[in-house]
Amino acid sequence: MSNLTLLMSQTEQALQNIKQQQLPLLTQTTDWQSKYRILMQLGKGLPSFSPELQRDELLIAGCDSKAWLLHEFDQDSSRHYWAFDSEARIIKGLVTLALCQLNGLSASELTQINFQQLFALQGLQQNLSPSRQNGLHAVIKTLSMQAGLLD
Amino acid sequence: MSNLTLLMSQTEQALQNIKQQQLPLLTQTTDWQSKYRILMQLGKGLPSFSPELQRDELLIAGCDSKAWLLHEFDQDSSRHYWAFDSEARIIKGLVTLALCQLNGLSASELTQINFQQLFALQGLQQNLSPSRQNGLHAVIKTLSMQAGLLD
Amino acid sequence: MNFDLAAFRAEFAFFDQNPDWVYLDNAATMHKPAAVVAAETEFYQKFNANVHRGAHQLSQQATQLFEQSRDTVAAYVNARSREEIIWCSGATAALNQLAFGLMGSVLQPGDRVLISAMEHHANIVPWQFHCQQHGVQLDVIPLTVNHQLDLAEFKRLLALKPKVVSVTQVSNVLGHIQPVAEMVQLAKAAGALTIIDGAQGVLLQQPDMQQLDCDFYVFSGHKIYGPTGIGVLYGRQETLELLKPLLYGGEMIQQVSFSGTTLNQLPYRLEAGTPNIAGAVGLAAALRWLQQWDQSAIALHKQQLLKQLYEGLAQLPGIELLSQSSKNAGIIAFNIEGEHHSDVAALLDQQQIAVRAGSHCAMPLFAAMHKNGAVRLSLAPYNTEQEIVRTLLAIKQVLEILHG
Amino acid sequence: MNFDLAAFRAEFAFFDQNPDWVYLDNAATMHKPAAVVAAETEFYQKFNANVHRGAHQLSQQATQLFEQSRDTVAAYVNARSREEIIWCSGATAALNQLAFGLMGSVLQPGDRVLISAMEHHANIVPWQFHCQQHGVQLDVIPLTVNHQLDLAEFKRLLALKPKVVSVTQVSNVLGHIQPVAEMVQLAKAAGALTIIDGAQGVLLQQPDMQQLDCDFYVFSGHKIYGPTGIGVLYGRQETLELLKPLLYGGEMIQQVSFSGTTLNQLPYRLEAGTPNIAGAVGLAAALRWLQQWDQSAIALHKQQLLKQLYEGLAQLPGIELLSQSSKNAGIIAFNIEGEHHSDVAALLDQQQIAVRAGSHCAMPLFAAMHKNGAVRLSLAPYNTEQEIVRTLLAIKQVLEILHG
Ligand SMILES: Cc1ncc(COP(=O)(O)O)c(C=O)c1O
Ligand SMILES: Cc1ncc(COP(=O)(O)O)c(C=O)c1O
Repeated sequence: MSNLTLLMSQTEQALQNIKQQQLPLLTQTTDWQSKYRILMQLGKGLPSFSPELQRDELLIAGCDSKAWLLHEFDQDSSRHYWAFDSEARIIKGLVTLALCQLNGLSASELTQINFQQLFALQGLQQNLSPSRQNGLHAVIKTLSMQAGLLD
Repeated sequence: MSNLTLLMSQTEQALQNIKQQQLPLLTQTTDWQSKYRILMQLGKGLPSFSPELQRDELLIAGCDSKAWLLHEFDQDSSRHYWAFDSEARIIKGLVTLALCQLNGLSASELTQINFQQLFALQGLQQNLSPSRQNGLHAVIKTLSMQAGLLD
Repeated sequence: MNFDLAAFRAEFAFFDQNPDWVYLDNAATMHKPAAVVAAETEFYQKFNANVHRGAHQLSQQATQLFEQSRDTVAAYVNARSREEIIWCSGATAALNQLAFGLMGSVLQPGDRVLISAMEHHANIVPWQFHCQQHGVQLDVIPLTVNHQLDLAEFKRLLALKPKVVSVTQVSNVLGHIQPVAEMVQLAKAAGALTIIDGAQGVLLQQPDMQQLDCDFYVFSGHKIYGPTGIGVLYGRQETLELLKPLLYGGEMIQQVSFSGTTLNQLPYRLEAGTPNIAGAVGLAAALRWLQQWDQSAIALHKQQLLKQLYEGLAQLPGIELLSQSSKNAGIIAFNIEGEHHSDVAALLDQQQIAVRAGSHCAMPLFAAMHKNGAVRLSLAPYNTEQEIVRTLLAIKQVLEILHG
Repeated sequence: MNFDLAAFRAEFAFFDQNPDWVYLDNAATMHKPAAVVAAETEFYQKFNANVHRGAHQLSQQATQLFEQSRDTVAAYVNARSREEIIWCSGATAALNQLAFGLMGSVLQPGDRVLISAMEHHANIVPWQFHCQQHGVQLDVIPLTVNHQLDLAEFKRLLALKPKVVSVTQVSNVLGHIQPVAEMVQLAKAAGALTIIDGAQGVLLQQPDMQQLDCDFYVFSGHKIYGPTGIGVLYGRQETLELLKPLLYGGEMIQQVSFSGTTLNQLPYRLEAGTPNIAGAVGLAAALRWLQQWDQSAIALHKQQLLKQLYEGLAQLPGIELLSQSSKNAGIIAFNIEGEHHSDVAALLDQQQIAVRAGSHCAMPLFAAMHKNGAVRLSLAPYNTEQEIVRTLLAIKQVLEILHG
């Protein structure tokens, strides 16, 4: 359990850094090569799951690379937190991008979010390959379910 | 057995009559209505199978009306004879037409016959419906097998 | 309500190509409007790729088209969700999936399945085969003297507590529309799963799964203006989950190892191998095309043709009508007294009237009617009044030839 | 031998419509030449009717086209007779028919079936399922270190007297061509029925059933320039007779009553329901079209592309080639060291190179190779030298992005 708490707080901290340092770069870049490079950098910033946390029940079905999502609802603050890891770098980057927007939101804030638009930021969506899109849909679905937005 | 012999000889006699009286009419007619009328007349001339001769093992598979074919090889004369009956009148007429050309032939004479052309006489084939053609193919196949031309 | 028959008919290149024919074999297969052929062609020329697993946008496009086609079908039949629509190669494949898939999971030895004497072989023989293999009893709803399902007998047989009831919405021989909504309710009340063979019924009106409330509904694309090789198995999600897949391989699998295999979720779990992608796209095009027309006007036109044909036939001497004209989906089965159905069909074919003769894959129905076959005239909305006139004249001609 | 690649490629409208793409996902599905689309369109526009049972000439025409298509396939694969060609919806359906159909008739509890670790899921999961149901033991030929079938192990496993051996002609992941002719002989000598999964192998060269001498051979139309939703199950007549049909209904039935049902003869016995008529006509058109080209020139061109691609890849740093270039049907599986295959595929997709990534419906093969996936480049004769150049450049770009 302390493993887990550590991961959640490290993730939250990493996201703050990413938001400040890397996200602005992503907005400024125009060529796809650099976009992908930054995206993968983003992902690298997010802490990995230790082997004992890479549990099957955290796996997201529908990703063609293995991807794990961990969700925590903080009772005190009534806020949702996630941690994420994936074998594949691009998907990890993309989900990091999403978590930059989602982590720490309350349920009512989450309902304001257009989940389909999470990856549309910075004109990235048209550059996304479909298997990534499929995987992302699976992630979105899981995220929304965990946030209580779907059942 | 005598039942059967009777049928074979009646059939042979009927075929002789048909050849003399009705076949020439068929050649002369040009409108399809009359052709079909004569065709069905031909068939009527051929003796029917008595109920005890309408045996399942004489049935021709592949006809969409029930049709029975009986074959006899006369050892003395080395000639092939058939008798035929069908629930449907047009197919009976057509097979009668064929038997006019086949009955009483020897094996070597039969090999001279183009079985596919049996019903092509008098320009009838193009007027034949396909289910009839399917049925006729089944009859031709059985006839040829019985004549030892196929195995 | 105005139905522009000329415009409707102009959608079908077949009639231009075969101007001399009257096509009354619509229950066997229907013709395809230009939109269907165009959709398949466009798919192959622009979007061809395999679906679901490609790592590229072409595959994604194809997948989207394919899955949108599923959405079209789901909306057309008013399914609760897209997962309730399973692609298959046709009604026969769907019924086989059901008969196979329910054995062992729902049906145990000693259980009963109830079908009717009016079924198409595709809704008989799969049950015969699998019921026998699994020691399940197959019961048959008999017909009334009017060649309708005997509802009193149906209720009596329901009392035997069948686990599954599988009946046709419309007799493919007689055209008689069955009271399937009522039968579904009765069957459900008796605790049975319900299957409706919609191969002929899907054209009656847009089917509404939530209203009909059956557990499964099947139909073939080629009988509703669509391509061959594609069909639909509709099922409620809970009941689809009960089905043991008939086919294994491809998208239906999640994980394979030699120690065991786990299956994917619905709808993929029941769709093994590369699907008929172009066929699915074509079927969706057919449904979208069909919905552009005024449905009640189409139905009315077909009913008018049916009336014209039925009354015309009834006036001819020696015609034995097996079909009734009321609650009829547009099919008339008849015989000429004393004549073999195949002779009648041959003489109609000679006049370029395309009909069907025989037992129409419904031998038990003919056994129940004590007939060995019939001539079947089956109508579609693209048929015309003039065609019915020509057909009736042709039948008169047949009568003359046969009796002359 | 001259191969007019420009003329060949011009037959495919897809490339005009998608000029920016390099399509290297041919093992998933191939593009269709104009002749195939035209044949389907012509069928629907001119000849559409149901087959076999119609009492009219339109149905007869359709039946002739459909049966001539069977003849085309029979001639293409050098079958002994047309009855040896069974239409089905694809290779997956064919393999399921075989696994289901041999259980009980050929395979009894305690018997063994032998497949390989290189099989596509479609040649694994049906066996897993039905073997388990029937108490049949499923054995697996392992791989050598070079990712080839281990023939020594094959011989050892044959000594266990499997009743059925079912193997792929070409690995759909690696492209490796298997010595199936030799394996068929060995299996036959050991008394086993032999099944060859020709889904990928049918394109190697025109398959010759009498020479290959296997009992069954299956392939899908869409992987040999044909439509989706149609495939072929070839079988020797004697061995087809052994199969219990997987699907019941329609033309496959001779006589139905509620006391019992008798089945039709081959090939109809194994073809239930309205077949994919347009699909069969389209597949025959594909084979006829293909035969118009110089086969050895086509094969040579593909081998040249393969060599160019293979050698180009081998020169790039950090590329791990899973495929070998010799005895390869035109497929290369690779990984970039330390990178996930899906990242590589995504970055190629970005550059409009269509490839596939993952385990390609062959998870056991990846388990045997201790990999969790790969990028697959699969070639077709319509690919060009320039496309290979572009692909290699794109892969370089991927390396730069991933490592930069
Ligand atoms: C070797 C092999 N077998 C079987 C199949 C299954 O073919 P289909 O999906 O067309 O049924 C494939 C296609 O992926 C294959 O490559
Ligand atoms: C009532 C009914 N059920 C099932 C079928 C089988 O349809 P298909 O041959 O398209 O599989 C038919 C078609 O003849 C039918 O009329």
